[in-house]
Amino acid sequence: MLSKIVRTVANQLILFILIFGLYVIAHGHLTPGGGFQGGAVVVSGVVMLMVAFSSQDFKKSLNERLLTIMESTGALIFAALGFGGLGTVFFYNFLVGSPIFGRIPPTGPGPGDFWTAGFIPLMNFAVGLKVIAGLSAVILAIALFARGEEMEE
Amino acid sequence: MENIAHNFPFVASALLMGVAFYIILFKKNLIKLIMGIGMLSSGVNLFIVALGYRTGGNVPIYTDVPEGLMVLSVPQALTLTSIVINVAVLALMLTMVIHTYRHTGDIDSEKSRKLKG
Amino acid sequence: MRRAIGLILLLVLVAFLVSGMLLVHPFGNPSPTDMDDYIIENAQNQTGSNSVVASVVFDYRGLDTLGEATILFTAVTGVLLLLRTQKRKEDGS
Amino acid sequence: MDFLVTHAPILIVALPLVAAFVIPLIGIGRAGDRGRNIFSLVILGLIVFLVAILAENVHAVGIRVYTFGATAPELALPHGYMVPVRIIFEVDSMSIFMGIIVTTVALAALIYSLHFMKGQTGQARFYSLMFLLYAAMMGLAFTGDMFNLFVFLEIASIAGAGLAAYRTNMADAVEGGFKYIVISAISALLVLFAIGILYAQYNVLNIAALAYYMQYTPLDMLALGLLAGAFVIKLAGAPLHMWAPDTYTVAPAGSTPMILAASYMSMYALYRVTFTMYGGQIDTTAIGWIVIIVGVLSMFIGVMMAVHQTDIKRMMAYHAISQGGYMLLGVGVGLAVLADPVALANYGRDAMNGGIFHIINHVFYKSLLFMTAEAIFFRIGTRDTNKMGGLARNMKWTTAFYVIGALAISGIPPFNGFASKLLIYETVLKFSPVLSVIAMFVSLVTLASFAKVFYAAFTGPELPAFREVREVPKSMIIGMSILAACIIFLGLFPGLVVDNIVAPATDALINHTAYVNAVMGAVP
Repeated sequence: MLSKIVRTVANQLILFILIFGLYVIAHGHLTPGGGFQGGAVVVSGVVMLMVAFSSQDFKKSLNERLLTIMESTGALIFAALGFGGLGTVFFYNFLVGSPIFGRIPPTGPGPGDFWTAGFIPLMNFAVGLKVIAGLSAVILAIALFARGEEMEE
Repeated sequence: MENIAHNFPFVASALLMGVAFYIILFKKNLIKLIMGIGMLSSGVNLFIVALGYRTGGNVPIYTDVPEGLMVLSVPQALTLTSIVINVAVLALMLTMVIHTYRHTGDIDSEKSRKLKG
Repeated sequence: MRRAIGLILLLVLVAFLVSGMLLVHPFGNPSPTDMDDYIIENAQNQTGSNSVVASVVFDYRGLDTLGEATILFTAVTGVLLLLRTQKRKEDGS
Repeated sequence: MDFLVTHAPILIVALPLVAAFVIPLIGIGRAGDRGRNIFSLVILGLIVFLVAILAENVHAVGIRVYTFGATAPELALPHGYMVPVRIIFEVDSMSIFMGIIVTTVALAALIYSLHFMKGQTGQARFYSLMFLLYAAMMGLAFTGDMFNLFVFLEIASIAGAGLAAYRTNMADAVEGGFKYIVISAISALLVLFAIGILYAQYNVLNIAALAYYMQYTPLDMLALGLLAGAFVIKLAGAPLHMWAPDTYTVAPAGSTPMILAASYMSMYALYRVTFTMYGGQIDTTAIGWIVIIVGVLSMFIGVMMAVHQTDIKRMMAYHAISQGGYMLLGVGVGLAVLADPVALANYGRDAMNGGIFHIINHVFYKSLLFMTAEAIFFRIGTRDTNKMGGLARNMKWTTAFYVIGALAISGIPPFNGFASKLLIYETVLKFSPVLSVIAMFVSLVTLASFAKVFYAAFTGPELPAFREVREVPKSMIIGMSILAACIIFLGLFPGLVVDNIVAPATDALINHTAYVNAVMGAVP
């Protein structure tokens, strides 16, 4: 556990890191970034908290069961979106033209419209969920194991 | 010689790979070995992402981009995939090194080798 | 002795790689670009995504991304398998 | 039914992936183990059915193309373009041949593991990794895209390493897994580098399109060298075989056969690259000779190292390297005479038949042998042959399976090893008699080595420590008997098998234009 100054600053900063990470995930189809990158940003916030406080403090809140469920859910949503196109072909972008994220932007450079790109934003969310859960689980497991403890079931 | 000036980014990534191979072959410390593999993958990723550059090209993202040429987008996607793969591989390797350290109290690849031909 | 042989092999390999790199197209001027031109031209109409990279990652090469997500899943599964609790669970059956 | 036939290529890969994602969720509940076992069996049964209908379909209509995300599966090229943009699965007879092998082994390995893993920790993740490994191997067999091949190769390596290191309480298990992942990571990065070089020149990633545009420049040769080196490392060909014994020895339960099959998927990738991608107009004699030399070296070094091993699984692992040499020898002869139509028709094609037939034979009997070794370990807790003795008394089924596997690997009729080895001897004799003599000699040493272990472990006086040893549980016997039945079937009807699945696979490799045209000829 680090000093009080570090802990206070980390407490304040985590909010901004989370918001930035979620922004990167949500705008993956408009700006550089996406599920993987945004997920990694969020996990960097989690790691910062683990360094500022200590990994034992996370044993209760981030247990293995929760992270496993989150990760499997993310992966399943992603695969389900692939299966969704199975009416035509696997991974067919079946949401283009539908009311959800179905708009097509005007060709060429433009400001960008959030409700475009078919299943890409949804996939970004699924991958983001997966990356957040997966990387947090890995880091927490290694941190706890290195201290001679184990993750809560 | 002219080629070297033109292809400097490619040559640099090849040299980075050479350094990585040196580390992988000659360093006994398992953590250094893992770092060598990380460097090797960085070399390959740099090579692939440099392949797609077009002089004066813009980012291949249409949101508020100036008119003009765009750099190739497929190498960027490949590099993204390969970076994530590399993260996964390194995580698993580090876990195994932690276990090896637990068992043998050492991360020297010569001393910890239980398995002999 | 082994070290010397290794060094020579390494130098040969690096020489091959570097000389190969000199034959690649000049930096900043890739010569056939048919596939990428097609993607850059059509990504916006076909997928509706402003980010061409995102449309490559999730649409044109979507299976690679499924594979990539799977790799992350595999690695996490592997790490948690290796760092599992060694206590045996009570036999439920 | 039409729906299933159309989408079978992706369903075979996607279903095990979904199963792998779901299994950790089932493991959480209290119903746990039983539910998960039933779920795994149901999914695998479904996949076996899908593989069967896909194999029948490929046999009937030829190469199947499946384009991801296009408006129809057959639309490989976008309108008016000559480059495939999307990822394409291309299933030909060779892919389906590997698919049949992997699926059979997976079925046997899964059933075998059910009892073996009972009461162990981390079961959910173990089965999850098994399904991931299976999905990756099927993806490797079906994919028609270089980068996709790299991705599946990585999934297979990571899942395999995780499985190999499963017994974390033993130091050698962790080290075996670590070696496997280091070797796999390096070879996968070499593959990726080669893919970058190919992409730089032709701006495509599809295997058929690369073969179509291939110019055989010096850079292409560098890429071929990198790819071949990487795949030879992964298939444990001498002199780059050092990882194989360590990894095969420590992998638990049914996962050893799966990792073994994964290394033959690298062999498949090697053939795919040399025959299909580079197999156009150039003279492949030099490449063929390199493959032959690697094969003979593997054969010889593998068997010589195997003779003095005391660890039973380690001995079998060295024999796996040695048997891999036979496959490379057979196919290498075919590759060396690929440019010479007379020699190819005369003996080259039959040599390739032998080499490819040997893959299915070897995977089956070596998997069976690994399973018997694990069964012994399961009951007596050691793999050291010096500490065994008199096991035949109490473990009758295991002994019988061991004998079947040992006779098959030594090439004794009427088992399947004889059929493929005879094909290899006959045809290699026409190509180069010396190589044929070496192959026969290696086979004799193999027989001697397995006979020695048989006498040490199974016969002899009953050791007091093993008086209480019982036969292994039923699910393990069922798993082993599936493979034993396959071995006997292949041994009794080799002609049937060669004509119906091996020869089409060989022709699919030789006939490089058909593979290319399936994608590039489909101009909309």
